[in-house]
Amino acid sequence: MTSIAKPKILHKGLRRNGLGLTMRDYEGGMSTLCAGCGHDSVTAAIVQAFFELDIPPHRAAKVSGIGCSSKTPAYFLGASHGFNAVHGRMPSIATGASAANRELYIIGVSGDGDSLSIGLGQFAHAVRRNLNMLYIIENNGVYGLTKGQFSASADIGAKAKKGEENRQPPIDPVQMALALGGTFVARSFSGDKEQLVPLIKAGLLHKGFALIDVLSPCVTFNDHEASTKSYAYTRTHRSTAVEADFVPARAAIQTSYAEGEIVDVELHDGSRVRLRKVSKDYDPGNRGAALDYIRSRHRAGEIVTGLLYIDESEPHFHVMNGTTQTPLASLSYESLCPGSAALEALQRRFR
Amino acid sequence: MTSIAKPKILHKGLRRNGLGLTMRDYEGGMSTLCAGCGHDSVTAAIVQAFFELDIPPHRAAKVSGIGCSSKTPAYFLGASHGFNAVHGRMPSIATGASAANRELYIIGVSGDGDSLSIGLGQFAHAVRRNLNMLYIIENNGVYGLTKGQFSASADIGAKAKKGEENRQPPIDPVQMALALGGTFVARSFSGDKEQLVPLIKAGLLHKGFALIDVLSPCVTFNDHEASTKSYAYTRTHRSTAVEADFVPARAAIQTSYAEGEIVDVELHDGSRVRLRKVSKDYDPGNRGAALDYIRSRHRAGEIVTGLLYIDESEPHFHVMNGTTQTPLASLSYESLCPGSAALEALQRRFR
Amino acid sequence: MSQDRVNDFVIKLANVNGTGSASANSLLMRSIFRMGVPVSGKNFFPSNIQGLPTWYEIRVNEKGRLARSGNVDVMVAMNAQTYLQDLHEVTPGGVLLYDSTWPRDKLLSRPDVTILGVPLARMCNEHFANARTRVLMKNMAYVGALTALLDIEREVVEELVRETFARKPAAIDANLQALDLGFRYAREHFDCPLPTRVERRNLTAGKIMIDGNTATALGCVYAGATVGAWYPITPSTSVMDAFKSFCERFRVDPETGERRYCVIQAEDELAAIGIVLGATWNGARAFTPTSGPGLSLMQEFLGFAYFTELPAVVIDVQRVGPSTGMPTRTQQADILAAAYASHGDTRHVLLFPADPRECFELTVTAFDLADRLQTPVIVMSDLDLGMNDWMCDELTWDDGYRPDRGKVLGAEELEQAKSFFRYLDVDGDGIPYRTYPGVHPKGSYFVRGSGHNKYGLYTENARDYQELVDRLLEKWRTAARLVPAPVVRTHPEADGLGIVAVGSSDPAVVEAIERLAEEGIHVDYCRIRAFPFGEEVERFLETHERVLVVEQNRDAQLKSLLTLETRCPKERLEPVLSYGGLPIDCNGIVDAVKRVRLAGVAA
Amino acid sequence: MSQDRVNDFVIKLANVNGTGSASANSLLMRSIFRMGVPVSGKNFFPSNIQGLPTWYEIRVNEKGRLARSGNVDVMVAMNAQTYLQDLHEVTPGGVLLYDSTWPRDKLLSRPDVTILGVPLARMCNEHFANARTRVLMKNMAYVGALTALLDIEREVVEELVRETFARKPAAIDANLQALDLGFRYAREHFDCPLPTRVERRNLTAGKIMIDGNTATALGCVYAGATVGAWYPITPSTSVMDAFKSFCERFRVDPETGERRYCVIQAEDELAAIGIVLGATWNGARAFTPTSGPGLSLMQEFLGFAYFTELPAVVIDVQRVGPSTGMPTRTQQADILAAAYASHGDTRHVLLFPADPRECFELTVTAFDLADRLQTPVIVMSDLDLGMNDWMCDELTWDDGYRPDRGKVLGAEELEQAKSFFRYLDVDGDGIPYRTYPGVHPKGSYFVRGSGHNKYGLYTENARDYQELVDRLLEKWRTAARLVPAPVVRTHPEADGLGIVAVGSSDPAVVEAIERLAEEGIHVDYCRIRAFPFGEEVERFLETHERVLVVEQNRDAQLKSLLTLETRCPKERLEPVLSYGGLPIDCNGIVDAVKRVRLAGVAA
Ligand SMILES: Cc1ncc(C[n+]2csc(CCOP(=O)(O)OP(=O)(O)O)c2C)c(N)n1
Ligand SMILES: Cc1ncc(C[n+]2csc(CCOP(=O)(O)OP(=O)(O)O)c2C)c(N)n1
Ligand code: SF4
Ligand code: SF4
Ligand SMILES: [Mg+2]
Ligand SMILES: [Mg+2]
Repeated sequence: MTSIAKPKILHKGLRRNGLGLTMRDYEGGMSTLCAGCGHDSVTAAIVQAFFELDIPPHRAAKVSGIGCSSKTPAYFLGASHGFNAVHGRMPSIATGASAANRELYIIGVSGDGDSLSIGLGQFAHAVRRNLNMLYIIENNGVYGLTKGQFSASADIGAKAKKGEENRQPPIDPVQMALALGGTFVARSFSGDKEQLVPLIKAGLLHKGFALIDVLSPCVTFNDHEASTKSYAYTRTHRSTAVEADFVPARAAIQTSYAEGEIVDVELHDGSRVRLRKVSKDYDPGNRGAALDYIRSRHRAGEIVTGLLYIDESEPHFHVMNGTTQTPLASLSYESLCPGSAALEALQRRFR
Repeated sequence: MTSIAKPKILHKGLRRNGLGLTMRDYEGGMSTLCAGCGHDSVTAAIVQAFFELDIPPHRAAKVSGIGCSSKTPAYFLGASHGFNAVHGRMPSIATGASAANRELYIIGVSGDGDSLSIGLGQFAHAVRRNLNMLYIIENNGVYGLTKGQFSASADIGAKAKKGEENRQPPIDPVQMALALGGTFVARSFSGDKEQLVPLIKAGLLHKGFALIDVLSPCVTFNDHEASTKSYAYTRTHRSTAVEADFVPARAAIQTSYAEGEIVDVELHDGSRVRLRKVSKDYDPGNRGAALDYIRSRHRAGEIVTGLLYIDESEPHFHVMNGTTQTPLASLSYESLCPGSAALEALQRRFR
Repeated sequence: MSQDRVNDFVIKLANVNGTGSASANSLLMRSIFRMGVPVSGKNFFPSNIQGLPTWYEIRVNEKGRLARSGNVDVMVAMNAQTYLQDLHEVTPGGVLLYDSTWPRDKLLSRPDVTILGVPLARMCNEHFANARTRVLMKNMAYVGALTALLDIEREVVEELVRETFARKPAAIDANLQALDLGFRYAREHFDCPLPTRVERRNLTAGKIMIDGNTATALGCVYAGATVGAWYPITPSTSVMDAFKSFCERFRVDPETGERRYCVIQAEDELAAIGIVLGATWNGARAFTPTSGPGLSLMQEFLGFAYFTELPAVVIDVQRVGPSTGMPTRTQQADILAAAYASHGDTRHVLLFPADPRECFELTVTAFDLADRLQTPVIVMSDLDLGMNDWMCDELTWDDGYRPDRGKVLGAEELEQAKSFFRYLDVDGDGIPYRTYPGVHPKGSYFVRGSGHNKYGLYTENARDYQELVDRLLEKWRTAARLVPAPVVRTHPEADGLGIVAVGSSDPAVVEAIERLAEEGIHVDYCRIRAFPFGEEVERFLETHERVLVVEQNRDAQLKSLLTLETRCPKERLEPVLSYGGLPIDCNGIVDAVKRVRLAGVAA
Repeated sequence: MSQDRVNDFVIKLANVNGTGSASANSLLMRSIFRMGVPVSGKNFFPSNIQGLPTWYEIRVNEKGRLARSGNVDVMVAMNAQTYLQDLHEVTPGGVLLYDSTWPRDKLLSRPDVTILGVPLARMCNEHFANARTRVLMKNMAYVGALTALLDIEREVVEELVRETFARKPAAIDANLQALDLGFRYAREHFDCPLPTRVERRNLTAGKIMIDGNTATALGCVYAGATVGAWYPITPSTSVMDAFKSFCERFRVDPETGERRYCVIQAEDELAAIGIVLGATWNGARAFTPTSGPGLSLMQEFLGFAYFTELPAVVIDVQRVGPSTGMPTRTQQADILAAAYASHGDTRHVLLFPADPRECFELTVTAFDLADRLQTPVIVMSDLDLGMNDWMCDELTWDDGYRPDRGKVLGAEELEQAKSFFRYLDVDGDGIPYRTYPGVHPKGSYFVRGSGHNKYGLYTENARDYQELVDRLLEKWRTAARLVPAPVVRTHPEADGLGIVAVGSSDPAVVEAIERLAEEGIHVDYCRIRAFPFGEEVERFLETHERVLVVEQNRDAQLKSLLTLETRCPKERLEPVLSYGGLPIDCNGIVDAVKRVRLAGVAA
């Protein structure tokens, strides 16, 4: 979370958006994540999306929980307010924020640990509330910040340090959101800027809860080789190997593929994921079909990416609550206090 | 939770089970729920199921959270140990209990508030763990014990006190369990003993997590009329109406219908639910199909009941954890302590 | 029965819950109140919905002594299941009224208690056709009998019935008939009125009967709170019920139906407090009502709010702990859990209202202090205060009031400011300036529960961290100057003995003091209204040789807090404890004062 | 440099995390330990995974003074980003070693510090082909240089390298080569050894270097704990890592692979403590390691366990609060949150280990006490104790030990018993009997957090409730007799001044006492090991006119607990606080003692 100020050298010819701002105006402090961490790529995509949408940075509010992923709000939108809540409880903060100021662009960043273990209840209820926010899960199957335990999104058969194998079925936030009535449900890959940036933009503009589950590989704790040679092995066996705390610098994985296509992405540990981007004619208007499609492709070993479901007609949080258009926090006190005469009158029933 | 001891008059000719016990031996204290509460019917079904399975009462352990539903373990299996945990956290108690003594029949009773709001995370993770237990949700769409607030399972359009309408999509524990990899997923109705008893028996014998979502009407807080005449109206408007705290005694709703059939059940407030019992040739071996079926029937206004999905082949909690056959709590200390020589030896690496 | 007990007695009504008795009992109490005689009502109800014993205790006392008295002068025994116990509870010379429809065992009598049978069920069954009405009207019928027996003005009762059912004319008829049935039966069969009876006075002018939770909700409305988040829990639930209904009345746009408030039923208490913090971060006034278990669940976020300096108003309507405890009984046992909520070095501002009027006023104060001090403020109410009807002064409102939003920089100030640093102590009072999101680019900062320095930046540096938490102590000292002062009541003849108490113990303490005064024993009294304690509390402790700390918990939690957080030597403090779950009465206090005085003489 | 500093100096190594330095540093420390010289290592690491500054401080002291000293005699400055700060920290007369591969600004020097450049990167780049190896071997190269400079026996270092990589012969070679590069460079370019150096002694026989968390895990294994539940959190994570790995070694059936333990990664801390309670209810010994935020989340269940009387062992490895605070820094600031955890009247047994050996022993004690007292026992460790390597006496084990499972009725006893009531105080010590599910029909009872009477039945009755919570106080008094006594260290010449401390503050207190003794000032010392405090603590407080309470938090939490829970007048207690997040050193304590003595003279 250390945020080291980035040197703000303004390159000539930097592109400016409708507000006359450059991309730099949408950046934040220097990342303190591991070199090559997928989360940093998501950060870059967020920066670009806000830039391209011409959103004044101070109109956005960034919320997160605790974890490597949850640190990232410090690395984008330096001119926005940020809120780094306690672990797993960001959705409640976002709920209160939206209730108080419905005009904010609320962007939440969370991890699979933060959202699917300790925060599962809050995540589910934010979906149910159709809260006006963009919720990004930077999903890496592990608890990065606490050094690599399985998260609830780890696949069956995933191997961790010590060669321990995960045997519990994963919790898929996308399927959860679909089952819970989510109104904007998407999945992407951290290295796929072409897909991610438009999704983030769409999510920010969505009226209601927009979920983007982003596969975002942890370069450091996906060292799965169950061999005595691996980093993991020596670390947990606590022999004081000289390399026990060595984290090699690596490059973030980038990928790019067209709609309707499939791509195999090799992760840092040599394992692969197969991504399938929904095609142009995919219909994101059918919740049940979306669920089916995801499940059937998953059985075929593929992870479907793209905007999987969207429904702009469902009432969002403020519609359901009938809150006034003016943000509650901006209402004058006079419009809130019934005054002494009303107090006098209503006490008749207490006599 | 008050448990008033029931007079134990042994009727001659009471049926005895394989252990020579009568149904009375499987009963508990007198219920303190409202007359006609659906939960009491579930209690009766549980009594019958244990009786018919010849389970020695002391080999069962009853766990629950807080709520009217969570009180019911006091009303069955008086000779079993019981555990009334804090609100929403029963699954963790059950996890520890199972870890310590894998030979117990663990039966959990919860409510929709207990399991789908405060306890949603623990519920989901118990499913994921495929914990060896039967988990019954007595689902009434409201918080009974705290007097009728909407729960997370309330349907869209459900009206509560004051005519307030629920606009949030419901959380369906059955669909959640299916999505989370649940290995025994069933739904029933409190008044349908014919269906409920066999389901409870099957759930108790299932190796892993067995969920039965039981629609169990709250007779007291389903007084939905959005009129100024209703109980609810006067109560919340706090005029000191003489009948404000009047709870009329009513009879529990009973129903009985054949496999493959549909029945309309009228609830105490005049609203109706349409139940569809899966037919004999329904295949509960297909998770995706189960989901589809439930969703499609739901769109048609029907609630599907029956054993919707079962898979006995998935590893249960103890298989995943590789725990020894002897209950951990029964292991001798000698088999647990490595002794002084081992301690001496292992300290070499600390020198 | 012999003794005349005019306007000084206790009626206890033993019922089964779910039978509609609660509101009949309340109507009875209100009738006496309308006759100008001070009265209070305590409800002892079970933690279930229907079918279990429930009691309602009405104390009538023209001196305004409204704590529990410990006596029962008139028992209305409507619950066969508890009849014996109820009979035993009657004070010698008292009266017991029961439903004589069914034969009563001869053994169930007491020579020193007058037993009056009224065939309530039979009369109602004969008179009413509908089954539901028959059950309900039994309650009004015993109210009718009591009206005659206690000489309550029938017109007053009837007026209350008419007001209550203004929108249901049919109900008015039935209720008046039932009232009449009971009234006439009593007049015909008993010597009415009893020596124990009510006489009209003019002692309740300017007073209202209201429960603390409703008053608290009004406080939230009048303070301008717009966001309320909660998870239902007894005995706090009615705070939000009332808040909602007041908002429906006062804050809904008549044309658009738009609401100038947002009430969120959270998934649990962890979320409820999170929602409050998200809202106050954005400049709304927000609150959450809860009780003990909820307070335990809020610990993590409370520590977070302390450290990140976010306002929040938490209403803790205390009930009997530990754990689930007795959810329908009262205690003041969350004091330490609230004062030091959360791990690490934390301390929280507490307010202690002592009657519904103070619930109203101190709730408004809570919002002002939370904003001013940028920290959670916990209003420590309890079940007795929150759910029972208390007589108190009418609520009044100064239309000149404007919320104290504390040190907030707006768009213009930020525009002009050279720089803004969230956690800098610019004014030397330990309170920094804050900004709301969305207002101005220069105002942005990061709220984080991790280590941060005075500029709002993340830090793991020992010095920076220490500087920040030391400033929080400075702010705490400022808080001690800002919180409401205690209410001190001294007597010129008091000889160095003082009583300290908080909240709902007040009526019992006041009654004890008055009773002692009648015996010529005078003690001073300091009713604390806030933590941190401040100089006036210190002064009271300093100027009294011996201080009895009266409180409703087992572990003397208020005394503990005084021990830790004042300069008073702990040897000076003596606990007086009541913790069975029923509201404290004055007897234990009177005894304790006498005991301590005796010991003082002996020493 | 002039002064000879044999076996009495501090090496500080400034690195970037994720570069493999931690283990090289640990190897360096262990080499000195193997030369028979007492040593300690403190790791100051950031709360991230890679790329930020991290420091390791090794104190070498043949007198066995192993707290932080506050000095840096040898600085290894491997992090360009913190170079300046590191340079400033060196004690005048000290040495700084840096990587001279790249030119260094002339300004970055100090006249009073000897600067030694070693071209570590260049040497490694020239010598090793693989990029990863090049980075890693820089660490071993500076270890090599230090080996020469500090006169560490090269064979000892080499032996450690060989042991470490026993299973990776290729790594042994590379490491030895890197060691040699550094060693030779130093020998060739500097005057080796420095006056600051190591000399072989025989002072570490019978000692080990171990971190508290590993020792705690061993305690869990040896106590016979079978169920461990947790949610990962720094700095407690390694307790469960170690428990798991010991269990893999000792508790897996070699034939079937079946495990005689069950470790459950819970979804959060609320679930972790719930799992523990579910397990102990069923007779398993169970525990959960956590840290501050986790403790806050466990509050509700801790109150439940207190009230329902279920054993539980919680290991709180404290870090800097409030809130997320500084997760990689140390504090003792959860004392109040643990002692009075949860709403309502509660109090919990705490144990305070002061070195890894005590972590081992008191963890075993914790399980025995939890079973004996049927209540949670919280072991209060901290980051310094838990995660750093401490020198302590070897762990020993009495094979005659058998767990004290407390008052549990088995099948036979139940068969013979006329009746069983869960909460009856049969023996007058406040501790009732319990039973496990599944054992015998007669043993059944209901665990409930709601009101219950001594027979285990639900109650809302004031008297029954009160009787039960009063018995819990009786049990608390029993606890005070059963918990471990303090370790008291007196001096015949001490003049009424005493120090009280807990846990990891011990080495700093001991060093302060020894330093003061060198100046002729003698103070007594009582190291508390448990709460409730018990008579020996009372006696120490009674017999000392003035007591300094040394602790690592802002709010004097231990002093608060002593104030509330002993007979000691609070005026007698004086806080000595250290709370910046670095382990306490002796300087503040020495100063405080002198200050208090002066004040005493003045008064
Ligand atoms: C209450 C609490 N428990 C535990 C922790 C420790 N903790 C910090 S981050 C984290 C997991 C983060 O995992 P994830 O959300 O997946 O983020 P990642 O680091 O993988 O991006 C945990 C367990 C904490 N901060 N607070
Ligand atoms: C921490 C906590 N919060 C709130 C409560 C109050 N409470 C008791 S039961 C209940 C809801 C029960 O609803 P449900 O589980 O659906 O049970 P039902 O009564 O409808 O059967 C609530 C909110 C509590 N006991 N503990
Ligand atoms: S540990 Fe993993 S998730 Fe965390 S910063 Fe490093 S690569 Fe990213
Ligand atoms: S309130 Fe509803 S759920 Fe509770 S006992 Fe009564 S009928 Fe059943
Ligand atoms: Mg993760
Ligand atoms: Mg319910």
